[in-house]
Amino acid sequence: MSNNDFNSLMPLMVLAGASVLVMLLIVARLSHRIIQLASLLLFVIAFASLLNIREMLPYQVGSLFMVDSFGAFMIGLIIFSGLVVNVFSYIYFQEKEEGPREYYVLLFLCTLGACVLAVSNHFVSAFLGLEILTVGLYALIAYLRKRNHSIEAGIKYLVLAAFSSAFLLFGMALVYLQTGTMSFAGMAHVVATANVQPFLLIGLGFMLVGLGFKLAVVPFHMWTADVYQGAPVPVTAFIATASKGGVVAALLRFFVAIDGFRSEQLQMVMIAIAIASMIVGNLLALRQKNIKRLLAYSSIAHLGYLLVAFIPGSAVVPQAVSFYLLTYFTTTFAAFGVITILSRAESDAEELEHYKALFWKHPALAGILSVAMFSLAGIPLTAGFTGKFYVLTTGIGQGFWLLAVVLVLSSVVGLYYYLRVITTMFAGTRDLLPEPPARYPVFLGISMVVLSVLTFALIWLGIYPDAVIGVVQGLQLK
Amino acid sequence: MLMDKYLWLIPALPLGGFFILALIGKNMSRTWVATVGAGSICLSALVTFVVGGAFLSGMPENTVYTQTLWTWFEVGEFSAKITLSLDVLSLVFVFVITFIGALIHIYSTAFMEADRDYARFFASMNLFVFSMLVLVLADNLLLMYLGWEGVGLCSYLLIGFWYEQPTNGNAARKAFTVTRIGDAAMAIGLFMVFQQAGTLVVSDIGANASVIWQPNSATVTITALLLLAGGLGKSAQLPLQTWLPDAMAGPSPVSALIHAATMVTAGVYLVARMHTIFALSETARLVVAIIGAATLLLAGLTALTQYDIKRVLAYSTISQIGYMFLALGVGAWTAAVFHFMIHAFFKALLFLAAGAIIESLHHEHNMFKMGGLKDKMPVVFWTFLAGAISLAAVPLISAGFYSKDQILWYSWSADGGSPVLWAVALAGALITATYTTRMMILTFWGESHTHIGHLPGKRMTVPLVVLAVFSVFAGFIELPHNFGHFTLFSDFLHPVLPETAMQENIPSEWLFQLLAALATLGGIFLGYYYYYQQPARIASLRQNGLLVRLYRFWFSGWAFDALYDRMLVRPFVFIARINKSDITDKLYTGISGMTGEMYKLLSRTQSGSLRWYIMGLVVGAILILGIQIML
Amino acid sequence: MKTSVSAEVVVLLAGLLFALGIVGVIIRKNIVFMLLSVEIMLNASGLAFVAAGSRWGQPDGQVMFVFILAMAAAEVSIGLALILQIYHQHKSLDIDNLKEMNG
Amino acid sequence: MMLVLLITVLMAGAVVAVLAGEWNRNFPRWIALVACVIGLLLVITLWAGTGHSVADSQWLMDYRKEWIPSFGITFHLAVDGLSLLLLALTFFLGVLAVLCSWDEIRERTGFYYFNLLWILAGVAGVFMAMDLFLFYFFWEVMLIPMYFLIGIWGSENRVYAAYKFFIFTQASGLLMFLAILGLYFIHGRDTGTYTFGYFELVNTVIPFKTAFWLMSGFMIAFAVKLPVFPFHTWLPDAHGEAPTAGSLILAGLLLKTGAYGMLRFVVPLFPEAVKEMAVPAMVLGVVGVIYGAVMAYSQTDLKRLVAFTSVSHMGFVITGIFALNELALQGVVMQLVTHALSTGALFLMAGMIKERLHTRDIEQMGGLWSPMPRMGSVGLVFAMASLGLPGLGNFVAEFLILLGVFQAQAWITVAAASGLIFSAVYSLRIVGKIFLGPRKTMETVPDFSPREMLIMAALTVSVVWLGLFPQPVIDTAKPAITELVRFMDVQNTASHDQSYVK
Repeated sequence: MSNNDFNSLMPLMVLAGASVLVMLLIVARLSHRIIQLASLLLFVIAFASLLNIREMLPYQVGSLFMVDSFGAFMIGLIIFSGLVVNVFSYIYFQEKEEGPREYYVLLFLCTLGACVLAVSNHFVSAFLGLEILTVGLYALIAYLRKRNHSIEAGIKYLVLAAFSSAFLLFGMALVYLQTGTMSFAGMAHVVATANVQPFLLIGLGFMLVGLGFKLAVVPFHMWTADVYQGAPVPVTAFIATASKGGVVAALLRFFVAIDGFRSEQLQMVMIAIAIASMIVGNLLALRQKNIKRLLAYSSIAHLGYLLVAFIPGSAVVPQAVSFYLLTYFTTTFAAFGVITILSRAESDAEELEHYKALFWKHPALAGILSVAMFSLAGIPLTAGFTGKFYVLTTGIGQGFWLLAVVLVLSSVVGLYYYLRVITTMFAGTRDLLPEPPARYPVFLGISMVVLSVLTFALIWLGIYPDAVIGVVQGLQLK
Repeated sequence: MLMDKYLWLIPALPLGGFFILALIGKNMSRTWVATVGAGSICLSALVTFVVGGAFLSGMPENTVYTQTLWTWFEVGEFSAKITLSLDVLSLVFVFVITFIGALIHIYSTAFMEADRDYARFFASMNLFVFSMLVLVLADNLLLMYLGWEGVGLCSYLLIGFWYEQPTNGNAARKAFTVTRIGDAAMAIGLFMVFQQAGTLVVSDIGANASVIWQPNSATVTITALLLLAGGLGKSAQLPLQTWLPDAMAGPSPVSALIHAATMVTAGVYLVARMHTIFALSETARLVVAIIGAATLLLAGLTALTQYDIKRVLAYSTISQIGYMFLALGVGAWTAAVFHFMIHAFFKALLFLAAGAIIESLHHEHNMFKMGGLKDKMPVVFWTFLAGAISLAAVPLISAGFYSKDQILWYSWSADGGSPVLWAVALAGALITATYTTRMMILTFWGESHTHIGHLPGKRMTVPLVVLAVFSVFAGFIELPHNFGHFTLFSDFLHPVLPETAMQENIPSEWLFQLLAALATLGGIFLGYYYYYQQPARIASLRQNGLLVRLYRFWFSGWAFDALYDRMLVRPFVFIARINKSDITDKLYTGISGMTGEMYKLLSRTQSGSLRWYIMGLVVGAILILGIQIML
Repeated sequence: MKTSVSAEVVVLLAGLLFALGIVGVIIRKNIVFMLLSVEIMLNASGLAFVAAGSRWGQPDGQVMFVFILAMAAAEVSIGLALILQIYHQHKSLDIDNLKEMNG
Repeated sequence: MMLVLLITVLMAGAVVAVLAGEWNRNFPRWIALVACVIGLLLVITLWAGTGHSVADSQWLMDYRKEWIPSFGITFHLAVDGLSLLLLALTFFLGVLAVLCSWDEIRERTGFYYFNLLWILAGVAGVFMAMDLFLFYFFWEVMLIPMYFLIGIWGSENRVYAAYKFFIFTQASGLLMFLAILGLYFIHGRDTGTYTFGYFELVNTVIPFKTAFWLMSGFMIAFAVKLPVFPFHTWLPDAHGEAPTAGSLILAGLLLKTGAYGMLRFVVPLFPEAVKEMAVPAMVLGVVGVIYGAVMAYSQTDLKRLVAFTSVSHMGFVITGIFALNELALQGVVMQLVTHALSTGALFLMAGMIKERLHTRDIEQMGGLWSPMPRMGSVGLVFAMASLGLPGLGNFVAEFLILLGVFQAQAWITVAAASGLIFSAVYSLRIVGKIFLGPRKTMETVPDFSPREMLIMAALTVSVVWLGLFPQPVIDTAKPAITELVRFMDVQNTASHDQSYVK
């Protein structure tokens, strides 16, 4: 394994190492606080390690990995998400009865899995990444085992995930049977030369089922709400962002490799999925009273929007997708961050009722949450708008008017429930939430700082996105 | 010397009065209010005499005083200037407005003495005089329209002057709305004029009318009729006459000034002003004549049946204006204007006198409750009598005779005239005489029913006397062709209004005058017979069911109100009411409701059962494979 | 000396197994059996991999199979842990009792 | 630079206000007032500076800066006579809005004035933006604060109204955004330069069918804002529930952005399609005129009533716009200004009455002239204005519109003229129900306070002034309008190489 190989995979190495390290720290019976800070540091290191691979992009590692600028960007995004989740975790878990320490190990592993997905260039690596991610998530979702909701969520996720993995694997097998190779590059070659073969299509179909489940797009979306609700808030945030990000990256890489956009069967399927997701997602959230479920449904819709940028298969697709993910991640974290801070030992702050009059009690938190909501709704001045703009241009640029129109109309429906959240926050005069904990001023401070940074980023991306767009337009994937 | 640079003073003085009273009137003493209110009009009258005198003295043929104050607005080829222009026609109107206006204002200073809103009254009156002056002095139709709407507003304000009474408010609203219908049509008329003539300046239109329009072409007829519609509204002619009787809700001086002397004749002025257009359309002129004739008959018969003295006068006003329209219709322009002036004198007089009576009878309007005032209120009696004989057109000794006789004569002999019109007019004369006599007798003779309060003071009686003099003697400035043939007035108007075109070979004028005189005397006799000599006969007539029904029908003003109520008002209100909560909104509430339903439906799929979710997955897989195998 | 069973046939068999697994997952109410059926599906895909690998005469198929086994094992272990919790809380393994979150 | 200043002064003022609000309840209103006054002065100087020497070029001032070059988006502001008028209006009403909220708003003043100023900033931006992306950006910027304004400081049914307002405008806005993107790509394909710049896009040649669809995209957004029947139903609710200043700004400014959008974008961008759609659009306008009037007559809630009168008046606007001749268009501009004043005044009056009687139900009022003669006479003036009495601004506007429409479609005018009658019916009903008749309530109600007197006097004077001396307004708008008309005539000769703006 050459030095360059080593360097190029440095982030992954760091993450893997970090998980081990944290285990050792746990063995050393160090306090939650130490471990939290340590893992924070480790995330930072992992993130930093991205910097020194910038000039060597794109770089092929064996046949398994392809570290190109797009992959690097996604890794950065995922590690960043891990970092943010890590920050939010302390306050959330400190009060819980379970020992919070092992949590960090799993967090690292999941991040690792997502990152592996992002750069995988081969069925094996993709499969490995996916499973590292998924298996880790089983544990994370059910982490607070005393709460029966989290157990229920855990088992549901476990059975369904395994079930869909089986589809994925079977699909892979069929594709392999047809093409005789498991590396994307090889497949690309075969697909390009040979004419369309039945097994290949069916295999791809099966794979779509598996991946569709991970992305929680209609009709594989039903688990989302329950898992979002049952899982601990930081974990929910992680599922909403990192895990989906990794899968999207892998899917995009695979599609670009085998040029799946050209097969109108696949395109038809994708379009159907996209439209269904946009409509169903927004409708399901319409009168949802539980904000975690509401965000779950809105995430379904947003993945639908993402597909609008995905389907055209033009050169701008990677840019659009990565930019949209960036905005979506930022927004989601802002929202879940607020929820985390408002959550209590006994229960999460998930009932919308409890957010009444938040505006007058905690203007800062309420403000952040409203910005997040506006961003999710895609109102100008926020990142969400720029993201949606990018998506629409990508779609319309290739003349996918139907998708664009559906996006617009469904997001009007979406408007209603995002506004509902905000309205609740300034309706009424007394709030039902206890004061936020004054007990961990340090971590509360850190979390607030992160939140304000995120909010700032949201508005900055909304008002002056050019710098970031410039970065994104530099991305390409081999 | 040219006085045209002072022209603007005539309307400006009343306007100034209005501003003073409107802004600080509340804090002024009554004497001051009276001084400002009446004084402004008197001054304006004075200026009118000066300017008018200069105008007449230094008058070669067709001179016109014009004074452009500023450009109102100018867009593309359209331009409207604020320009006053004084010619003989407008001079007549300005004279009537300012002179009679001044008298009425003086009268009002006493009449409204007791009223709480003294200042508001005079403010509105001044504003009215201003608007009316703008109306008649305007050199273009748009500025005229400004005055036109302005007088409408003032009439609204003054009819509803005692606003606590809901009925007054409604009367005011009715007056404004009904006239507004005419105004809307008139506005369209202006658009047509501009589209065809490219200007709204009256003199230009007049000069080029024959070039712009084909005689008797459809366009000119439509244009003329649209303008006419405006006139019908303001002048309370068929079919827009219903507002005027209700307008009597206003104080009597208001009725005298606005609803007898000036505003209601604006229609006459408009048609006379635009005679060049009407001259080009036979049809339009015929319509004018017919409407005039019909109105004068209908209103006269209604006046016969009223018991409220002011309503009698109101209907008689409608009927008299009907005469003027008849005259205009047959092309006797000058006769119309002449009758306008005479009518302004005696009708203002009658209203003021009636006001005095009502005042001293504690706001009693019902003639049957009056009676026997002949000796108790001599001044009022004699002046009222002067007005009455003029209204009834008693031969030779009344101004009304000369003006009306002219119209009767032209209604046959002018080229637009016809025996039928003449017959109607003649019948009208008879009826007029009858109801006038009835009114006189009921009010002044017989024994009194109501105790009399204080008698009118000098400030009220003097105007009465002045007007009485005018309404008796003013007629002599225009004598029939066959005796005297003294045509000062019509000559005076000829620079603006053309000679009346006559038919050939018509019976001698004497005959007409004889018949007219007979009709008048006959009418007087009827009234005298039924209401003085044999009042019992009335009772016997009351027995006849048919007559009673006819009486009721006439009394209701030929049921026009009921008709409009059923045809227009109620349907409108009904539609408005049922649609109060906007039907179109249902569309959107429907959409949102639908999405709500879909939400319910979908949220059922989120049953929470794992096996259901798995089913979902499987179905999804089957669908995908299905799509792929289909394609 | 290898018997020539064409890969397609084996894949067909795998497909049957896979379907069997699906049916199992759907019809069984007991969580343990559901997990079992999922395992069957996983193994079916494993078999498919092996067949494919043999068709192309590559080891990759077997490699995948090993990975699948490992992953299945991990899954089952976590699964059983959860199942214990569930039994602890609900005193039953009937999946239909787990419907507290919905809507 | 000055144009940027106009927006920044408001936005900065907003931020300062919200910060000062934490400190003392009374600071924000002063800050807001100062901000608006400064803006007003700036506009006036700008106006005075250009004077009537507007004639040579349509554009008076221009500010351009790269914003998102990767998408050809520039931060491009420019002002011509039309924009200038509407800007002046914006700041004038801004001042009045602050003044009329002076005592009405007692809670959360900081946030309140923040929203108020933010709306004004958005409106000002809309009137100046010369880049379609930027335009849409400002278009949306107006909404959020208005949503808060209605949703937080509104009356009983405020939340519903806020939703309705936001969703209506947002939905239509998004459709417009799609149209903008479509235009962007068509122009990009044809010329190879992808840009949102107005001056580039305005000369795009579009196949008719596409043009039609894109135009409908724009139209629906503007039609909802204007509002055109049948997209008007958000208006009564929004107006009814909003606080007084909110109604004032809604009626005075937000509605105008719709008309402005049609004049500035729809007509120049899609000339053929516009000509094609002219008659249907005018018919819709007339329907709006009559429907609004009838609805207004049936209402008992004063603010809803006035809201429907706006629907009626705005019907004249769209009719006039699609008449596409100078007379009508000048009338439209006039109508935008005068309607803002008259309807704004009526809303202010409704607010003042509500402060005194605590009701908006006109059945509860009556006979208010005797205790409040001043308000009575002012109310009368504005009732007369809304029925188009000559001598007041609205008459000039409606006369010009009808005159222009008559040149284009005589029959439409005839139908629209019936609006004159209906407007009389409802306006007199307002006066009658509120001021005339017997007193319903016997509690003493004070007449105008000096502050209210100041506000109303300002409005009355301006509406009378516009009625007698409208020429300055007309001259200011003239270059823009004539240019537009010239362009349409050029289009008549069907030669596309003509450019709309130099």
